[in-house]
Amino acid sequence: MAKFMSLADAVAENVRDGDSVAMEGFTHLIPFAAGHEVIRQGRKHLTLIRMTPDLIYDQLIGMGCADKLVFSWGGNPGVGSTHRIRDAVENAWPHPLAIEEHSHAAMANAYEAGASNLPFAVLRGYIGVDLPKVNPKIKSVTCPYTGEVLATVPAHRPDVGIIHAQRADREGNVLIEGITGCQKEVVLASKRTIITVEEMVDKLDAPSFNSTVLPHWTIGAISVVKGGAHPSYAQGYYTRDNSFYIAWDKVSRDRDTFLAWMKENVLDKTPDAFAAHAKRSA
Amino acid sequence: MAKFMSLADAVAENVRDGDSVAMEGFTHLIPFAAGHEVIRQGRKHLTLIRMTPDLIYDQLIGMGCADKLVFSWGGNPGVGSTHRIRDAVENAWPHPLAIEEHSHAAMANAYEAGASNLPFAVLRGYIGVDLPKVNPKIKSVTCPYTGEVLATVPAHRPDVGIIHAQRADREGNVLIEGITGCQKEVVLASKRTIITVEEMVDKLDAPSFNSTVLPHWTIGAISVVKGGAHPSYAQGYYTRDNSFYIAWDKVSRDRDTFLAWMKENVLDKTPDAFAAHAKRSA
Amino acid sequence: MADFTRNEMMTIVAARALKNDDVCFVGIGAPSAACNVARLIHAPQITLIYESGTIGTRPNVLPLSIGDGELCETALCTVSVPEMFRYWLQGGRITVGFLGGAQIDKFANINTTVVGDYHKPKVRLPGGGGAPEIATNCGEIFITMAMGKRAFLEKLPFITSMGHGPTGAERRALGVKSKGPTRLITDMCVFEPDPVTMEMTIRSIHPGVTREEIAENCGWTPRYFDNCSETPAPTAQELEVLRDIQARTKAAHAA
Amino acid sequence: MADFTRNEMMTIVAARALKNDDVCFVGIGAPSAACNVARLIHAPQITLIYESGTIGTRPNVLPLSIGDGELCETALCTVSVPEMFRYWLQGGRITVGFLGGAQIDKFANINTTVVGDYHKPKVRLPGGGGAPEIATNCGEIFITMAMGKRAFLEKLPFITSMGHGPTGAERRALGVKSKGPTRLITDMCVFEPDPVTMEMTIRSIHPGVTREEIAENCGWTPRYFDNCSETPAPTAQELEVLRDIQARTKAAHAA
Repeated sequence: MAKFMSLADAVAENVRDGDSVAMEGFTHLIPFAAGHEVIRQGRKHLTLIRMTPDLIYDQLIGMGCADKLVFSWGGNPGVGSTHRIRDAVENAWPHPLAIEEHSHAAMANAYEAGASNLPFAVLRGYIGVDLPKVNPKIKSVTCPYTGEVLATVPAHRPDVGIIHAQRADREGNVLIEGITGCQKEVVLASKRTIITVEEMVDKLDAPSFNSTVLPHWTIGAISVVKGGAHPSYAQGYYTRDNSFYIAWDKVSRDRDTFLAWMKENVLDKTPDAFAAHAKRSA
Repeated sequence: MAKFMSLADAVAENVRDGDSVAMEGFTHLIPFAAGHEVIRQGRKHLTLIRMTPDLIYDQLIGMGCADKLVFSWGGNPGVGSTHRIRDAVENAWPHPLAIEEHSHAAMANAYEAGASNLPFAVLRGYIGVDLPKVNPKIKSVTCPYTGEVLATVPAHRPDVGIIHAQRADREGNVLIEGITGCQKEVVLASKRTIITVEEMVDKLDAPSFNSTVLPHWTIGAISVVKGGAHPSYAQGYYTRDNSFYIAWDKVSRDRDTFLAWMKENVLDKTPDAFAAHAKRSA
Repeated sequence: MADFTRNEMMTIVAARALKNDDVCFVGIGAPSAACNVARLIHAPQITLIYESGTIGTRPNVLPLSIGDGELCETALCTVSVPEMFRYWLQGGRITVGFLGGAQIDKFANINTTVVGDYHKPKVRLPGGGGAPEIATNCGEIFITMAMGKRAFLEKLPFITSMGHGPTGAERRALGVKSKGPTRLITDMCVFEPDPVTMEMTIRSIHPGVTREEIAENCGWTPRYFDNCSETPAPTAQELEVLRDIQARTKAAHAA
Repeated sequence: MADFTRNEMMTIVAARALKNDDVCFVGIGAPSAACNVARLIHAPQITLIYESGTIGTRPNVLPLSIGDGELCETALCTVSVPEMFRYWLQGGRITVGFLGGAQIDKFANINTTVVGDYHKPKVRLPGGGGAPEIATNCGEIFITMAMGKRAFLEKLPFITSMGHGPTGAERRALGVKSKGPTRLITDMCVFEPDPVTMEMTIRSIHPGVTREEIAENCGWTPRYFDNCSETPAPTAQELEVLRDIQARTKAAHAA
């Protein structure tokens, strides 16, 4: 049952050291504010799951929150590398980072299987490639009808699923519209959930581009955090802050510059700081 | 690529004797006009697939179009039996009808697997029940991670998928809204498709209740047949004709009454006859 | 005590069993009436889901079928049927599933498939529909059925959906974690499973019904809980709400 | 002949390869420019699909990422990412998939995963993303990559997505029915697979490029088709459309 609370309380109640945590958002609606709160609260030993670990995972990993990354494509989209993730994988800084690597298709199917309460997903994938040689989680089943061998991956069942959405009504039903990625599946597959939203409204006004509704009884915590997806975008609210993505390349290349930036912009701030971003690029 | 044509041409080009044909519509948007055209053109030896075979399949089976029925619930919803289907199963009239019986969950998963180009579907189902004893198509796989045994069904890949939808734009993109059932999956799983629509429009105006769009390049034939879902309903166009469902019980109980009704209302009519129904209950 | 029919009693008992935070998979007929009476009386926040894909419906009249337009128009959202069965039912999101059927045995297994041999049926029934997976994937199952010797059988010719299994032990043995049928609400009495044997056992008898009458309408010798009581009669409010929604429904569907 | 860069030539050759009835899975950067140039010149009905779920997009400016809002706002419809990978890509609905990568071998296998040992990488690359399944589930694959000795390798350290397999035989041997890489479009020339060996073989050389230059930028000794020709230079219209959309894009993203 959805419970409205501050983001600080939502993270304190729901994210524990050692948890597996999926923060999703396919370019759109990336839960930056929630990620910052996890960093501020100093969570450790997380297994971070995400199809496209980009800046928010670069920050979490650079700050030493994670022991393991489960992913399918890691980079600063349109810009280049995620330097903190590379530094962790290549140089074990700030400490070693184990990786479990999949393809997008496998990750999407693994969330779908989790939402469907199945222990594994079947896909026509991983054919002729090297990933199954280095990821023992990729296995196979034989079709009982055709004899065809198909790839399998275990379902994702994160301890905590975290997403950002456009709005919630007072009952706690949440609307996502535009590019919805795999956010519905993440919420349905996770044991606990945190959803940050741009605003609380009286009525969801559901019919819209690809509108997707999560009923209140599928949700744990909801926190209103205006601008909470910055520097990514929230369709209908504000656009992507491309300059931030470009600037991040420079910030994240150097460990000290990175740490200084994190102190100033994350550790010494609160979720309210995001509201300014929503205004700036609206 | 979608091609607009008359319903008579669409059926003549796409439905062949011996085909497997799925006409879907979960209470809503049942393709009655298309079913009638298949009867008029005298198709034989069809394998008819449908989660909820109701009046239109009662009519097809009573007229001897089908050798086999693949289904999960057969009846006149809210009224009682489908007498023609029962007569075929119980008394082999007008000739024997083979049945392949599933649960709704298995049928829905089989369409979903077909749309996903997988040879089979996995479900947490058929536990402790007798259907697997009488349907050899129900098998199982073992989860490669947990060892759990789960049920499987072969994917549905009908030769022809037939549905009714609200409207198409001039390019042939089709909009379905309201209760969309498994119609998208049927279209994507089928080798050939026929879609009847209430009207052709300049713009689909997609955002609406649960709006679902099928791009023109996923579709074979499109025919404009106003009222083509009568006596079921088309959300936004006309409501369900409940009196017809009740009246059908009497018509269909007796073989001769049934045949007379079919001659008068199907064999001697054309798809244009449906337009009157759309007006009547609008 | 107000005048009421046994069917009304059955529907009202079913309505009472539903809680405000339940997420309920609704069938047509009695369950639909019961769920909506619960919503209108003591469970305003109950979530009603129909297998046609409508989630959080608040219909003003009872639907004639599980896919009526009214269900979609009053729903929080509507999903496809494959999604309904995958994410919502199999996903374990439903707390209460309602089932009915043509025939039932003392362990609440249900037959809606066939009378006689499956391959040469005497009577071909509609089939399972959603029932086989509703029976195992919902948190618990409420069954509503009118009693009668041809419906309440010692042994079923076919198990369409599992209750507690043919001997009451199979459900547990198969490792199914949901509770299965916790209530069998009839027009004469309410059964609940014996915690040890899982046999459906009479917990309360509706006003005006005798044990003899129940015995005459049951294909096995029914057992009673020691503290078996009388079902509280429908209140005036319960009857009013039920009759009101039924009248609205009749008027709407006749139009 | 108009002045043009080699990158412009690469993009325009890729655009020319697309047909009006193609359904194209678009990546970012060069493929996105190529697909939209094709749409604006000779293939107005081409369907562009981005893996973020947008189907039939007609963006006015090029997206910076595969999930930009512009893609959704101009799309015929948008679906979830699981649906995109299940119904649309795996469903076999895509005629052309575009791939790029950090490294490629002569059988058009691609590495975007790692340089050095997987478990102790020298350089950790972004990973496969959609590529492993794009490579086998699309009707055919067009690859765009700028040539260079560090990119065009005799042998890859890691195969992220399969072209025709490590020796050119594996794709067929594995029973994959889609065509795989039918064109490798570089900044210097266009490769197509030899029909027998499946080795990527040069079909045409871009204007102003020499065979020596190609050899210097290729980690294996490239083969040429007997009838290898010169790639037709960009037309004035092609350049204008490409530069125009790039200028619009730059203006939009700077704003």
